[in-house]
Amino acid sequence: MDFDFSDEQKTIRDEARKLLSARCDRHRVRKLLEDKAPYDKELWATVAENGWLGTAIAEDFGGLGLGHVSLCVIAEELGRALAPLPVSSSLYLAAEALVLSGDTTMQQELLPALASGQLIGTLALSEAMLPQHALSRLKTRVVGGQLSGIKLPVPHGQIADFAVVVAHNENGGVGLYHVDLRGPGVETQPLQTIDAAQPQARIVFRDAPARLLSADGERIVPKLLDRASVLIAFEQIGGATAALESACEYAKIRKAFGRQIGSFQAIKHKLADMYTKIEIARSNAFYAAWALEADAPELALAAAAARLAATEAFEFAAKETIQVHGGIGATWEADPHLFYRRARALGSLLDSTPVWRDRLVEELERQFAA
Amino acid sequence: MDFDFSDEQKTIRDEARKLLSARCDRHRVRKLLEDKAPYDKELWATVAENGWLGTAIAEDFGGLGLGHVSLCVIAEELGRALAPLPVSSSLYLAAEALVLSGDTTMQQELLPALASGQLIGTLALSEAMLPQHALSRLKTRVVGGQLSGIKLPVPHGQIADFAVVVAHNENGGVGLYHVDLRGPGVETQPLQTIDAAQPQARIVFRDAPARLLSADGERIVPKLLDRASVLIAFEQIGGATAALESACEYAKIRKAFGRQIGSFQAIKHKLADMYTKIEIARSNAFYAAWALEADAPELALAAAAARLAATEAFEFAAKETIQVHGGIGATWEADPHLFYRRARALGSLLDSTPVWRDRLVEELERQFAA
Amino acid sequence: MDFNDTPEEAAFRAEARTWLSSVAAPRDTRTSFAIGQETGEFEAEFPAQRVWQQKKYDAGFGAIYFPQDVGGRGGTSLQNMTFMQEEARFDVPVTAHFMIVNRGCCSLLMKHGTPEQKALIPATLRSDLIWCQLFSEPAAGSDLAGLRTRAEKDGDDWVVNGQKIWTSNAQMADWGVLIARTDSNVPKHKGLTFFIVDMKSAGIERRPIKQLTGASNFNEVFFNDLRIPDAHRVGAVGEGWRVAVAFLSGERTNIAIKELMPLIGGIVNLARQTEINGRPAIEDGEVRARIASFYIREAGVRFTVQRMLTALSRGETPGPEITIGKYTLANLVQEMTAFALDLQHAAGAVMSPAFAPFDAVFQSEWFGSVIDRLGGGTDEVLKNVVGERILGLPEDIRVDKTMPFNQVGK
Amino acid sequence: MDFNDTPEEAAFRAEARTWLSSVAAPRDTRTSFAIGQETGEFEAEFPAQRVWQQKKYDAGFGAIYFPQDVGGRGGTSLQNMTFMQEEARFDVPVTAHFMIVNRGCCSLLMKHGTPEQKALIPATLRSDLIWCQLFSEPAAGSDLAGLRTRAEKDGDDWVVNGQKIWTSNAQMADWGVLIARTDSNVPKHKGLTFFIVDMKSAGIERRPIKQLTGASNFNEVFFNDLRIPDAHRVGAVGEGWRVAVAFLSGERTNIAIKELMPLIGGIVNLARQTEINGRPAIEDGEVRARIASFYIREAGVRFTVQRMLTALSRGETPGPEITIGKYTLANLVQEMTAFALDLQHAAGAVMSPAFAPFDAVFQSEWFGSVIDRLGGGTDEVLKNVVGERILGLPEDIRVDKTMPFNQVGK
Repeated sequence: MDFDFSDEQKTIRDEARKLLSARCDRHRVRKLLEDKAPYDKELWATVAENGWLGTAIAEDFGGLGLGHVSLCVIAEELGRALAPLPVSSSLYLAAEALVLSGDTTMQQELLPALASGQLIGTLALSEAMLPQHALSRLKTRVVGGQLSGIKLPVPHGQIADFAVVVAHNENGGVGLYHVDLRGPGVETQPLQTIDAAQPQARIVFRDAPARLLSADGERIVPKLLDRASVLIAFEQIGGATAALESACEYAKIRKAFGRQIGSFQAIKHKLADMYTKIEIARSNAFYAAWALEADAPELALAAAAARLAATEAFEFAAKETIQVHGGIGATWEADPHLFYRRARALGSLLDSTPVWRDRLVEELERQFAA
Repeated sequence: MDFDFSDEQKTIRDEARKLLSARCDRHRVRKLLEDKAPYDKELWATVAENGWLGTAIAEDFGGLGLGHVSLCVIAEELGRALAPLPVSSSLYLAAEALVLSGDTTMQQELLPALASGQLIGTLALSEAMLPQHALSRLKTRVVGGQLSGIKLPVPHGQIADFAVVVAHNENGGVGLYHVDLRGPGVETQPLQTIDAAQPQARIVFRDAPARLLSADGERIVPKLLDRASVLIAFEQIGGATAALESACEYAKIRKAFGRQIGSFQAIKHKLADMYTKIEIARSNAFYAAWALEADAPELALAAAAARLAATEAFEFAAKETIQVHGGIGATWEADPHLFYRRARALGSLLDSTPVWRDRLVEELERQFAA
Repeated sequence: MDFNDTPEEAAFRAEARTWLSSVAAPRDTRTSFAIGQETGEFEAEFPAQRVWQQKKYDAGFGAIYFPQDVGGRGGTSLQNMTFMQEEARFDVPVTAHFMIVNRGCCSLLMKHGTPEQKALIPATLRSDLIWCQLFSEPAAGSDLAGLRTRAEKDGDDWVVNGQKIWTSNAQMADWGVLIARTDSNVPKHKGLTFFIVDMKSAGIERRPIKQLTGASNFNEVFFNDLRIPDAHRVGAVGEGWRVAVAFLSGERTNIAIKELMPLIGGIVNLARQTEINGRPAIEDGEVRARIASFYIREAGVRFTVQRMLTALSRGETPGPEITIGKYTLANLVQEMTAFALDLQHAAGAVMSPAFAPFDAVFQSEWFGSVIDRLGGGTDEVLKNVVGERILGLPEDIRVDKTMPFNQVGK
Repeated sequence: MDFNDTPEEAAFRAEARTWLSSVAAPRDTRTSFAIGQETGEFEAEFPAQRVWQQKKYDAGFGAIYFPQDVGGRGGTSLQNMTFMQEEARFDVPVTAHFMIVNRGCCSLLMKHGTPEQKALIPATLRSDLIWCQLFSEPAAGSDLAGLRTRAEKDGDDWVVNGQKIWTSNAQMADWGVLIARTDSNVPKHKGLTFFIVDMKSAGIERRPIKQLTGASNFNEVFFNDLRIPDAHRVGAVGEGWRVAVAFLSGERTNIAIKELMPLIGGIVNLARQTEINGRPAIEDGEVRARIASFYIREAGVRFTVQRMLTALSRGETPGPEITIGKYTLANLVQEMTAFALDLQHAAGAVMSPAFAPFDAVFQSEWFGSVIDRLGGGTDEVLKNVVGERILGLPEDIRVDKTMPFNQVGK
């Protein structure tokens, strides 16, 4: 048993943190939010140059082949920096979907471009308020190689070059299809979102040319969501940790009633509660990171637990960080709302808690057979 | 609108409190617990003499006809004193069941004896882990005027003279039956319970003579549970308030780190949270008391809300009162465990929270029709 | 114990309903349940709100519980609540925000004002005059008594220098209520004095504060040698704290009486439209448990207000129970709206009104809930109030309480 | 990051499992999931526990991480955890209670003991000797440093007078660890000294404390002119606080590593047998949400322990994360058992083993959970530790911290 990052992974973490604190401080994050820029192009180029995007992509496909635990390390740092980058869509979703599809031709064509950051991919799965796991009720359909339907919200849909679209085929099965978002039959409409740095789009497909990646969507999509949720959990934990640090810092500086507010138990225990939730989430996420990289049968249980714990930790940390900051915390110029937005955006990205709750308990039911 | 007890009711309250603090202090409550006495016979005689048991029973049936809000007032005081009396079984359940049954002959025969305390009645409804609202799955049956089946737990079953038993009739309908617990075909076995002062029994009926009170159990039982839950809610609120007072008192006396522990926000805000839950419960219970006495259509919603809020308030107050007391709070000689026991006993008495939750939301669904 | 209207109450309710029907359309509560938090663009909405308040005032419903000699109806708080219940059934502007301050100022002036000051009341109740509240400072939020804005006597005037923050309505206010330090040599609560301020005076600068939502409903207000005539002092010199505390407890009560049932109805309807585990979410036990918990707290606070009104109508002094209302509801709204976003699954982060359920109202109320947890006393400050003033627990250790203000922090 | 055993770990696990299979029957985790809180009649269960500990010791599994020169196996903490995991699969007595104190004493003596004191270690690890902990006092619980038991030097002895409380094992203990005040003229943390006490000495009186459950697993211990030779002092005079703090953090870790998965399994099985709204409770969303939340916290603490063990096995100092374990699990058990009682509807209050599900184990664990929230540091004290020592927040105001102890409260 070895339940920590390796020294090499810790080096990756330290370098990522250094780069992001230099190139992606909160002023920049806020500036991009004000400009409603869907992502930070300059930073994207930098992280691509540094090879981050290829971390978990195999060397055969132009990546570094460092494995998914290393990508978790980077995810945590991206979350901590609130980095406005399409990493989740392009890597955790699109690249993973391509790998799971088993379509080596398309992998050969697209993975190197994702690893280099030349192309941005995404997953077009959601259809409004339908849970993402509810594949049988999707309305998007492919007929004769042409895809039609409405996907909403599509993460980073307005900047993605292509999407892996989950849709029904002519036989009622669920397939994964590659669609060029720059091609014909695709109408993309950016949406206002809670976190402009996690942009989303509505995409209307009208007979858009679609190439089948895999007809086995019913098997692949849950697994894809499990895998992506682990990486997102690390982003959530990174964000929550940064929020906690921000709240602690303020609680040490701010005075009321002649004392630092952090000396009041109402504040101190609130921060202890935040810390507790974060460490609970982190330990669950460690287990899930192992299961992700090992492709262990424990992944379903571990991913659901990591997802739920990380979502709860980030939501709590974000809202209570505002509260610790008092009135200042509710202003645009202060940082806390950046966490509040991001926590909600990531919490909504891959189904909400009741869906994961059910998956988690299904696994426990299996474990404790009657 | 008049949303408070009347002056007359406040007088009842003050007198009840006075009597109970003289005749039923915590030493006495603890003593009865040690003796495993199922109830306090002496106190029962006293409260009967004072007419409390007839509070809500009509004057025609030997009661005082003061109405149910007045009985709520008494219930709160009984709860506050942790009184070891079968009032809930005999009045909130048995007497109410008789009234709802519409069987005037039996009312004439039994209500005066319940009002005077000469007889103790109870309701035999539960069958082990089956929710009490799940009438269709009851196994107890009446065939040819003879009742057979096992009821468990029956509150105060070991001291009750008779029970209103809910059972299926020969046609599969659900009826309310009167059974003499001193009569043939009845085997009563006292159970160990979390709160010995809220005793329970297992009763095995084997062809026990049963007189039909009403064949309309499907309509009556839910209403009976609603009505009883309001009275129990006042007992719960009384108990929670006493727990809070006990915790506040201790927090003012006990010192740690050179200060009264109540000056620490961890304790102070915990007590504020208790107070908040109690007042939320109290206000919901006021509304339910009005609906109970007025037999208003709002009763179902109000009773479920009062029940849920009061259960939560008492559970929280009881467990955190122990915590405020520290180690001493976990000893037999200290009071807090009396609350902890009673909170759980009352919380289990009439179905648990998920059942009431469903009833509450059903009412909201009706109110907010699609 | 009677929850029904008395004949007099019923008559008033009928009168209110008749009038409202004659001037406004009914509200569709299935789709309209915004609770009007500080999220919108207040400046844009303000003119319509003022017109509606003036209309109510002219019909005798704008200042129900104020005595007739200051231009009120001479009615009761219970009638006011009744009117609010009826008003919530109609599609009309929400005037709560600025009227909280306006009404608070009127109550204050009735009690502590000079005749000249009292003359401002009728126009204020009609909202011909708009007031703002100049209390909080960057270094004096929860610890309001630690404020640093100084007022120094100069002849018949006071000269004020300093900075206030979180002032809503400052852009359009005609008058303000101000608390300032007039003596730094005494402990912090003792050296404060209360004033009214003509907001057209020289020496006042307003700067809007951009909130986390992007909107700007609050302001910073700077005083540079602002001159206030001594005639605009309210209460005695050094008695400002007592006056301000009375003012603020009114604000908390106002936040406590928000009408949240429509929002609960909105969640019930949302839960019918979304699904969990292949079935309508409303059938899911967790969803039901959460909704039940929302209702219990909402009803608990609502009926606690009724208990308060009953005491008032009996001529008694209401108990302290309503103190729980402000933090209970503020947290409740945050929890309810977050839950509503959860129910929307991936669409929960969408804010485009055309594509988010119910015009993204849950999303914007979720942002606004942040502010309600802070304004009018934070959760933490109010729990101290409950612990100390209601439960009689010993005070926190207050290192600066008895120290002369100019020695604090030295 | 690798959750699997290394070849060496796998070999150890196999060895442990082989030995356990040879001496014990497997445990049926579907029905047996008591976590062995302080609810039972400890005195009755003690002999079997001691025999089992002796058996483990003799087989090399009773003191895994202790060095060989004090009679241990010379293994690792990770191996100890592995053994505990395997042991939990078998139907054997739970030795955790008295071994927490026994092991703590051994660790303490290894670090601070004299050679004569260290000689007690092997018999203690085998549980031939039983120890008890004489720390808390009626007026010194969370504020342990406020203790009043006095030890005064008299020749080569110390004469001890005072009272301790919450001493488990006192009835059968051969030795005790004691902290007493040796100097009242210095601030409270500075005047304390640590001793070991031969419990057969004159001047020791034990009185059992009846707990809320009716059982008596704790004692009050009174000292009347108890004489302790100076040779039984541990560490320097006045250094007792530092020694005690090190001792207590071990206790918290031990509470943190309770095995709760079987209890979660018990709840899953209970939820299959009971119903809500006409269907098996396990299908209900609220039930699922609660179970998920239980699992997350259980797994969170379990994996946090694994992180700690990884650090130990790498020769690093573990981080402070495990501090969260004690209060997280203590609250979790209370919440889980209360929920299990809810699932039983009206039967939830029944304690007759014949008629309550799973022999009323949920009922008795629900009582026991009360004690775990208090022992080994209350929630409130431990959150202060997290806030101050991990997050670096400023201390609470400690009015008595620097004051000579005999001036406190005057």
